[in-house]
Amino acid sequence: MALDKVGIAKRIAQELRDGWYVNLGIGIPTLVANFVPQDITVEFQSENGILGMGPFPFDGEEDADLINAGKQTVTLMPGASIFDSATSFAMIRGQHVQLTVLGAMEVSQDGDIANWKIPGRMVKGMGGAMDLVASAENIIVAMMHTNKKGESKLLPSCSLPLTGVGCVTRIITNLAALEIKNGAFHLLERAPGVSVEEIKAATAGELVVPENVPEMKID
Amino acid sequence: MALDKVGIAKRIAQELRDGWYVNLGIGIPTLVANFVPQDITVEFQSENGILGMGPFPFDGEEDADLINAGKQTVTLMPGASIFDSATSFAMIRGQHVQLTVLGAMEVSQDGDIANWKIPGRMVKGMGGAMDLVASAENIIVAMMHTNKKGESKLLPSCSLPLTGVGCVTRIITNLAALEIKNGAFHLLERAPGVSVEEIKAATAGELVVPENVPEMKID
Amino acid sequence: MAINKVVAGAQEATTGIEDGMTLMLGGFGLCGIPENCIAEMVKMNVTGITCISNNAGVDDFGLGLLLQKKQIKKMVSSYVGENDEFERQMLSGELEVDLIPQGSLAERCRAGGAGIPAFFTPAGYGTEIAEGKEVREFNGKPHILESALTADFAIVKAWKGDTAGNLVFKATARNFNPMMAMAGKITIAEVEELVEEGELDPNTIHTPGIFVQRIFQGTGYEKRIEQRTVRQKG
Amino acid sequence: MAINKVVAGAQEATTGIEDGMTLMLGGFGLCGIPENCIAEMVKMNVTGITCISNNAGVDDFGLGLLLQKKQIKKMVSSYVGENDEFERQMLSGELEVDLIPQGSLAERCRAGGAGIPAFFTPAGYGTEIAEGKEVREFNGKPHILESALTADFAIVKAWKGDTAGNLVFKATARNFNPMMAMAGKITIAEVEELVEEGELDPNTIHTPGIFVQRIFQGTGYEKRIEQRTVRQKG
Repeated sequence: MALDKVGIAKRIAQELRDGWYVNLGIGIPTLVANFVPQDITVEFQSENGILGMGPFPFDGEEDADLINAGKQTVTLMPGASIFDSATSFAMIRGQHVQLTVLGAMEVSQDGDIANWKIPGRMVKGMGGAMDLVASAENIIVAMMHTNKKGESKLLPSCSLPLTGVGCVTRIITNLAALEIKNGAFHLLERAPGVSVEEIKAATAGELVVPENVPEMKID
Repeated sequence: MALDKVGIAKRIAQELRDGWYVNLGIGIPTLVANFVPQDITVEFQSENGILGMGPFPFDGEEDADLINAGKQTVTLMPGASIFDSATSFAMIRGQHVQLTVLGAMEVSQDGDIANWKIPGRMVKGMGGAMDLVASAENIIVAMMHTNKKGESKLLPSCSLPLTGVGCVTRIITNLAALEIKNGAFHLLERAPGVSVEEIKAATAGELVVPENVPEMKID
Repeated sequence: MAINKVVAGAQEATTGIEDGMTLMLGGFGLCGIPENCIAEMVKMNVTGITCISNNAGVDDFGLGLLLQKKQIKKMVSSYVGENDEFERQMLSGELEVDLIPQGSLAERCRAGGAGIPAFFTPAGYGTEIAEGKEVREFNGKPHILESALTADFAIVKAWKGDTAGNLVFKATARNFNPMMAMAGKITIAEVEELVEEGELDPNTIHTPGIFVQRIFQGTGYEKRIEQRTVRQKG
Repeated sequence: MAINKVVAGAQEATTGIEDGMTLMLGGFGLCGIPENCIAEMVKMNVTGITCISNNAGVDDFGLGLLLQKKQIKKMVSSYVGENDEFERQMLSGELEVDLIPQGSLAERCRAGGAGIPAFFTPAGYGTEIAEGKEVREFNGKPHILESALTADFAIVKAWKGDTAGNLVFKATARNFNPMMAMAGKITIAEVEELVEEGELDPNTIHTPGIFVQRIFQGTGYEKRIEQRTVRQKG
């Protein structure tokens, strides 16, 4: 059975490492914060100026002056810090943030990502995405394997305007976990109950399939 | 009678304008802070990270963590702020500081200044002087008109390694107040009792002397 | 005594803002926006303005109020969603939009205030943002040259301020405000609480007063929440 | 819980510092220098180091202690007066010295930490500092291209710090410390007072913990005054 959004978030949480600072994009990535393994410590960075972002506030305790980059009311963890946008992106650009998780409309087998603009449609802007993908050492894309029309989002090359080039290192979709290297998607794991054939069929770009493709372990 | 260092500082203080932020270099410039006209407000910036620098502390109240750019113990005025060195030079480079007063070994009639290095002698470094002279809109040089050998320090061109080019707008010496424009020193005022002839004799660069050269008014 | 920057209110503070000017406005979403000055600019009906602001407000609040009255000619932002009137004007061509990566926007404002005319950044390399920009490799990685941004007026909102123009921001209402304060030819700060010089700890000031030319205590802050997200106790 | 950066003391903090490395050391004169780590480096006798530090200490304190033992190969500074041993080694050619305008030094450290490989500044144009550097005119004014500085280790001194590595500096002991903290591959912070996470106000932190890899509470701070200047009461 393909993963739902929560399943994707749970699988991404397995990629977290102790001591990492992590920036989570809007949507599925935000859910990752709920599934941090109990034996590790990570801190969440929000590019509008938080390190050590905590969960949503309790009802009635929300503060208009304390939001995340998705403009949602949030809280601070003990040890948190606040800073301006220039300092925030100094952290990002200077590679002090170890991991960025974000959504995408398309990813190419060379690691290019497109997630901000569809020609002819209203363009809302790239926000911090271009800075994030240009800098982070580890970039995980969280997305559905195919779009609403059933077309693959893992392509030989992106058709949409790019957000960044050669930057995505890992993709977690509803069907699979994949690594990008040497100009190809490398299949790492299958979603529970999903066959290699299904993944092959849903992947338009070059897919390297090892002899053994383990099934994801999702609690 | 030529001015002494205090006299030079007093004359420079007459150049201050209400609402200006001012950076004072080491030596004579530092003395200017003692003679701010009572009817104006200025704030002193120290490039190691102070805005609103106050006088030396009272004996016994000095704080090793609160020094000026000359490494002297100082105090803060009400409304002062503290910041890091990058922010301090952002203020300077960004022309938020209206006036810089500093000493010099040589000044040329084009406004070049040399004040940091004598070939063959121990070089201590330029500190913040190059940033200050490259950026300030108003740069007043405070110095003796001649060096210890009696040679003019106001030259057609500097012989020593430069600190900045075409930046000095005004010079206050023990003998005179001068403006630099159109590639020449323009005599503005004589020190009390000093003749135009004496100033001419002590100035190696091109000196423009108006018909009337008033005497400085120093309290 | 420190240099006094106090003006009576939004009207005096915004004096000199004219049609066609370039303005920077602090804030991220509706968080930390200069509500009083925006209201005043709606009232004075200044038009043809170029707004440098990370976002464009929502339909009926923030910069959306200026958009409603078609006072804005051009938006320079990183993200402009959540605003139907914005979308309409943009798609009809009435409104020019210059989209800039958020980190580059922040750094370009800081650079403008810091006397750094240009700097290299990896953000946007290989994308349409890089078109027409110089590309140079450093440490084996391509970077693009970005230029400084400045404004005729920068308008920021702080939590506390003193008569000397020193500012302290609260939580994430800080965002773009400090850099924009640096980059305005004239910087206006509206604050929730204006105190006397000497009342703020010099060690904890976010924006030194040198960057602020006019300051006043604002009134009636709505501080609207754009995405109210909460969890339940227990 | 935040990421814990606490190490036992100077010895553990300086583990991994090796001969020939490039180090950044915070401080301005003797103000805000990492006294404990300097003492430890004297003890461990690391040699051939390149020190990026605004100043070089005095003969018997600060970096002067490392100079005495000839542990420093090269100084990268803006001002190096007040140190006879420094002068002797420099004039004899034992010590390399790279002098950099103070503002460019500060900005180059910030750039190193902020992922900005190079930027334009007017400082030093037309002087020997500009030799070999690209010159470009912006707004009619010539600027030179300066590159980022980074270090194998950055060693900073703060007033207070918490277990998460967040730092607060006191008065002008802040100086170069925040930018250097950003620019170290590994950043060591020694603090006068180490507190638990949550004890520092998130809104008043000068250096966020992300920039600090190791933190410890130092001991026996001498905090020597270089130029004791006072006035008399009355």
